[in-house]
Amino acid sequence: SDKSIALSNNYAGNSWRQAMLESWQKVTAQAVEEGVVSAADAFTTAENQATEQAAQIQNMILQGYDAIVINSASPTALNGAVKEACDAGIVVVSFDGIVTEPCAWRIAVDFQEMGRQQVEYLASRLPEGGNLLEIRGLAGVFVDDEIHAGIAAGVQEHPDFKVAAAVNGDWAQDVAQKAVAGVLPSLPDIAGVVTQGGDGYGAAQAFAASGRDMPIIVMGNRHDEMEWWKQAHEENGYETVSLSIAPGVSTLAFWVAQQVLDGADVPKDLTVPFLKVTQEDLEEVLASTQAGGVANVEYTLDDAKAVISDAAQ
Amino acid sequence: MSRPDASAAHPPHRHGDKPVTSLLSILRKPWLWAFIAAGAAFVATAAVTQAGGWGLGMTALTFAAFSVLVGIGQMFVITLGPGNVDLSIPATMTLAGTLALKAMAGDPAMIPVGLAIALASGLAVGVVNYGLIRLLSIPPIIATLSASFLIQSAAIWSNRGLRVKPPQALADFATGRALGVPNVAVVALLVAVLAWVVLERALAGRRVLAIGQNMRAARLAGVPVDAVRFATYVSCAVLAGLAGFLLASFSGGAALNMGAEYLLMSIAVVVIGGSSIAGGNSNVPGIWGASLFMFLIVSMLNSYGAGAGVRMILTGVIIIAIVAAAGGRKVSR
Amino acid sequence: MNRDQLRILLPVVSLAVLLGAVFWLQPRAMSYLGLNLLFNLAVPIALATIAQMLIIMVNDLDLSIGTFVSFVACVTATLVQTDPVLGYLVLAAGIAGYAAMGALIHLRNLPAIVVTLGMSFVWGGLAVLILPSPGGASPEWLRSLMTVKPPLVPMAIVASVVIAVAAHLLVRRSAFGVVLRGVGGNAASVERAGWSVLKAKAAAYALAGFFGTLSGMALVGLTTAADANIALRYTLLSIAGVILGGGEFTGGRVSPVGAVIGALTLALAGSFLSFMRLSPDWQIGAQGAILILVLAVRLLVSRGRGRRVAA
Amino acid sequence: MSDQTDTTPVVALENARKLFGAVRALDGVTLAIAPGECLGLVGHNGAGKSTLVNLVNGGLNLTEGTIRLGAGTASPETSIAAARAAGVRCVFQELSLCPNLTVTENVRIPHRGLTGRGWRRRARAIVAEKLAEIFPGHAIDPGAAVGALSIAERQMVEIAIAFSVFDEPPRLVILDEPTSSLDAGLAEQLLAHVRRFCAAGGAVIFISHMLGEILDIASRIVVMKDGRITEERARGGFDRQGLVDAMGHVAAEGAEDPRAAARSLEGAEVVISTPGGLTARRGEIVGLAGLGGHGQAEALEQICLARSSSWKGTRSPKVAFVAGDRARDGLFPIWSILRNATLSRLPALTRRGLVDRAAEEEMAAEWRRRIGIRTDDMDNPILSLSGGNQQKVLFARALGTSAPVVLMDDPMRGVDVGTKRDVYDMIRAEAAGGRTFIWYSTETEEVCQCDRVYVFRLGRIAAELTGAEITEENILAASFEMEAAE
Ligand SMILES: Nc1ncnc2c1ncn2[C@@H]1O[C@H](COP(=O)(O)OP(=O)(O)OP(=O)(O)O)[C@@H](O)[C@H]1O
Ligand SMILES: Nc1ncnc2c1ncn2[C@@H]1O[C@H](COP(=O)(O)OP(=O)(O)OP(=O)(O)O)[C@@H](O)[C@H]1O
Ligand SMILES: [Mg+2]
Ligand SMILES: [Mg+2]
Repeated sequence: SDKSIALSNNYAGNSWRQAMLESWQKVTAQAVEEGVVSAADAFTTAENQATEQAAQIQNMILQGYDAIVINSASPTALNGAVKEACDAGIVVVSFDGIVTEPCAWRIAVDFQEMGRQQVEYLASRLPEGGNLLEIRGLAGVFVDDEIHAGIAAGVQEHPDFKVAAAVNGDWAQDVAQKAVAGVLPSLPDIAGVVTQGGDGYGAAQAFAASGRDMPIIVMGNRHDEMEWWKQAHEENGYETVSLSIAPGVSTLAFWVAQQVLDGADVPKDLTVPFLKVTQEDLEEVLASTQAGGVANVEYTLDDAKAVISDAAQ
Repeated sequence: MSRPDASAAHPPHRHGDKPVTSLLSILRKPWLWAFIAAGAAFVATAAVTQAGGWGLGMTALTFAAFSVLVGIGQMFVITLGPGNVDLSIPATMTLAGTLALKAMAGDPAMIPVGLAIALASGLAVGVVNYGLIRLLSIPPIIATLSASFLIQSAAIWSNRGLRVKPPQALADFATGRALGVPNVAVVALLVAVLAWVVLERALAGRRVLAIGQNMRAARLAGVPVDAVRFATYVSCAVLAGLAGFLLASFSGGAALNMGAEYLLMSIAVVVIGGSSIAGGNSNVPGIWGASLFMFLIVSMLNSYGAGAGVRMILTGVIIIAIVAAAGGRKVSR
Repeated sequence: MNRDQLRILLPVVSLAVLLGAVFWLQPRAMSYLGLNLLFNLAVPIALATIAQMLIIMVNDLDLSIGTFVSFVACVTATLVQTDPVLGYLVLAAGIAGYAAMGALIHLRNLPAIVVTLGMSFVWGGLAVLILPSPGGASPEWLRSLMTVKPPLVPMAIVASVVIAVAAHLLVRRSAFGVVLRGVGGNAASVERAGWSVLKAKAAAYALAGFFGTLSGMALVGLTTAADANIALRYTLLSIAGVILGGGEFTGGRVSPVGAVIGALTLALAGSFLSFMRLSPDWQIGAQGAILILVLAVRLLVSRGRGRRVAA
Repeated sequence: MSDQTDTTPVVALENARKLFGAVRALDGVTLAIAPGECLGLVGHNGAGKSTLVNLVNGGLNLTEGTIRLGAGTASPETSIAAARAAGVRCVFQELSLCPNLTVTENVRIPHRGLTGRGWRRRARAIVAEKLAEIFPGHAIDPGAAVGALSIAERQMVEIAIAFSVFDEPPRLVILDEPTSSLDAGLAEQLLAHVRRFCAAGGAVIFISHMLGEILDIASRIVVMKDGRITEERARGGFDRQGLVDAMGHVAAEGAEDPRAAARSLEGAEVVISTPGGLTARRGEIVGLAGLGGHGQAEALEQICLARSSSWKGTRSPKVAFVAGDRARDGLFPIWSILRNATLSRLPALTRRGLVDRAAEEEMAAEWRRRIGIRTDDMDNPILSLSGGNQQKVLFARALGTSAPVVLMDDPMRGVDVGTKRDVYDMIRAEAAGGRTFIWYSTETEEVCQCDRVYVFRLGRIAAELTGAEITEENILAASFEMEAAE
């Protein structure tokens, strides 16, 4: 068809986003070649800022794209720009970082559930509970607040656990490691560490450096985390769980946009499961993950149709 | 940028009560306040630690070391006078870490090559930065900001954010200790001593200080202004490269967003450490004090369970309090 | 041509060239709607740039303007909405905070860059406390003000002109503005003429706080909601805008009209890049390249003129 | 203006004392200035003249003693506002306009009441009128930024603003070295205006190191030394030599007439030759003359920049530079005197990149002695020195190098007579030893000491004078020559 789709991305500074862009590139290139759409361009702003992204969306309106796929810097701050796009007759699909503007489609990850499940897993491993260390993301950002709320809910369900300390790791490995190392000396025994993704390896390093017992650290699907986990398992039977959203969800968003343009009846709210790695499938996932990258799943048109029809029911 | 009325900008200082005791003269050192603040934060944190202060102290030394490395480079740049600052430090750290770790690919034999690559990428960044500043007459703050975008793109392009593990020997060095002191702290200490000698005893340092106060006068007095400024920007970038190399080795691989926090950190440690931001007056021990403080204040607030909002507010208030207590510009020597 | 004319001519030329390039790449931008889309998000940037300019005017630099605008945005999207009296009081307190910051900097002879760095943590913390998770809503009147469609000329252009003219009258034409600029030029002589430099600095900072507040409110009017990190980038953007607009870091040499044009130029540079459809790897780098390009234009024009000793 | 019979002093100081730490800048001064009086104030560099100005102006408070403004009461404290209300106006030694503002806008700074609609128009009228009155034929555009004016023009603007009438008319105008950057013609215009002002009942304190001016203009001359008034006589009570003696410098025999015979150095090697047509030989003292702001300073700057590198430092520089505009071209304001003095010499005092601090201190001590820098400790901040002493430090910096050519950009600004003589002698001795000096001066007397003189006009060399041609008349003629032709 002659329809064109644009990806508006607000940040490219970590491995997750890079994997996301790469999946987009891979899947859309083929779709363009097959003539499913005429163009699928990706745009990234220099810094993780809603204002810049809003301007970017306004430019896309001017450029005349038929659909805009957004990973948003903020669930609400883009609403003005998104509304303008809708008013111009453009299909807007948001994913990962979703927008609340009603005219847009949302492919949401249940981040709360992601936080809750971490505590649930810890409860299954440590029935008598214990102290938790929470590593949070960037203060004031939606994802951080959601996962934190989920963890808080989990702790409420399992009152034997207590969050002994919470630090902000800003979703950056070095910041997380530093924050954990700084707070560790003042903490009692820690039984588990709940994280937001990608901070597990840094936390493990900090614990190793402090000479404490290694707690159960919930991982975030990064290759280095899973490799460390595998090694620890081989050495001393260390077990944990790893969860994160798959960067390939950008390709799902692409297909959803394509389907809407195609006239398909797609519900406004779709949910994708997050990618969970357990001890059983660790080896397998690790083998399929690019060294230094993130565990990933890419979507085909049929996968997307399945997700849509599931949601419609 | 020559200052039109330097004498007006710097009211003369009252002097005269010359026979001061050495204690008093120490009390007047601007860097003292940074150490006092760091000490207070340390005591407050150590009070709630189970294991006592030793572990905390060593951790603080480790992480302060990275701030010290970038802070020293930034200090030399800031000393060059109003408007001089290097905003490309984080990007340089990322690029140096990424290229070096990719080149080493985990092979211990390649460590020297990796180090050379990290330093060389710093060198290249410094050359680009000064080129923009000098040849295109772009104000440093914007030149280095623009360069940082280019550098970041280069880092993305070179490895797409994939995390390569450092060679084990290098990782062991970066996380290890010599005689109980973290290796990275030893490196930073050596760099600090060198910087101190350059600034206080060497011709080069004197020239940097002169340019910072009055670039035009310095040029007319025979100071090779371009050479000195060039060398300063290059050293800053090379130090950032070294810091990026060590940080990547320390934390198990280079990440695209590593070093992001060192943008404000590098400036903060310079000014909290007692250097005059107006240029022409800087001091090395203060960088250590301020770096320790910046780490310990976060640890302290985390240990007392402050949330992100409260923590930020208190950090800000304490920074201002320190600078206000240390008072305004001092006359050197 | 004298220095002052040159100072304002350069930004105008860069803006015109960039605008021409954008129209060439994307003819659709050459319309009422197009211009509004290109420039409406530049309005809050322009206001923040004026705030930064007022600080630079008195020889200081404000590293907190981005977090301050974010803070204002959070207050506007929450308190002003739910409890207007308290909301406006908080905003007024923010401006008072700016004035106090200026007074402290002068009284203790502190480097502004550190104090504002410290304040940036304070504003950021307050913003996170007020709005831990993105959200809130724009007051209705603000939303309609920012999206009003005046005849012939789009709102974004009207607003930019109004800001530029108001700031120009205040800073360049009024008797009060002269004293403020005098503080930047030679504080000692202003003091010797019997003025209180303390009051002047506090006033300059308060004005900066006022424009920062307007910036945050305008931003919320456009985005309809806020978060604690919404305008962090304004700090660097505003500095770049002032310089692009022909301002200098020292000596009280600033141009309000230039600053607004500088802000528009920056906003336009981003659009220009979008229209170029670069490879994602280099999109970030291109933003740096375009900044360099625009600033290098200054050199072409200024090269031939006057003596430049090592400066 | 007030009626002639009113003899209440405009300002009266009683036993005024001002200490800066241990420095006694003023040490018990009693002084009253009556309306219609022109008080000439002289004294060596650091005698306390500028400090006195700042006390009267309200910028500094007394450590001891009292001050009384007009018919007010004597009190140990004043304020800038009180002094202004009493009609005290100041032209400070260091220029104190805002370079970023236009001439018109600078009028607004001292005149607080100048607000409201049309203030610009009024300000413009005020300054334009005064400029025309004091310096007829001037070419200053009130709309121009002060930073774009030459140093002489800035001084003219500052003087005009000080004499301008708005709200309160000026009753006492203090001029601290107002002529140091004016050429002879402008200085004469200023003196004429001062005479008119005093005749109309205004009071003036006139501070200058140009004793001729003082003898010419002052109705009473006060000599200060080390913070005290040592002599005070009415007009005619001093002759030139008497004044010099009173200031405490023993004028060396024969140095009375600064004009030494010009030497001819035809055979000597040419060390400087510029495209602009300026040549200088080894051991020669070359003078640059002409009206202020006609390209002399630029020519010096070009020579300096062309013969030094901004990429390579050297132990043996080809040129050294003595700045006249100290704040802009010379001083490192937060450094000590020592560091300011040694900077240019430093490469030669460096071993393996490290500064030999003992050698540095030795050099500083030597120059402190040779050129008589008045300070108790070379580690004191440079800004604690009086203006003239700061200038001496800049001399020490340049003369302390091994440079074969020394460029001097009107370097005697604010230097007292005694020191001037010492410096003249030093220059002659160095020239005899083979050093070349290129010397721009606004004082014709100084230019006349040179071996060869270039007169500048409109940025170009208008005439070259040698030997007996070097006379005041010839220089003046050449300065105006092309104007006549145009
Ligand atoms: N700086 C950021 N701003 C906004 N959202 C972010 C940011 N960083 C990551 N996210 C979001 O957080 C979620 C998980 O990604 P994550 O933060 O784990 O990546 P990361 O840990 O920074 O990557 P890595 O450390 O492997 O480079 C995603 O939804 C992602 O979009
Ligand atoms: N702010 C200050 N701090 C310390 N000492 C000062 C200060 N101001 C002046 N002095 C000292 O006071 C003395 C008198 O200085 P003053 O400026 O009044 O001299 P002056 O007579 O004007 O000299 P000149 O002719 O060189 O201008 C000098 O020794 C000077 O060093
Ligand atoms: Mg004086
Ligand atoms: Mg003097």
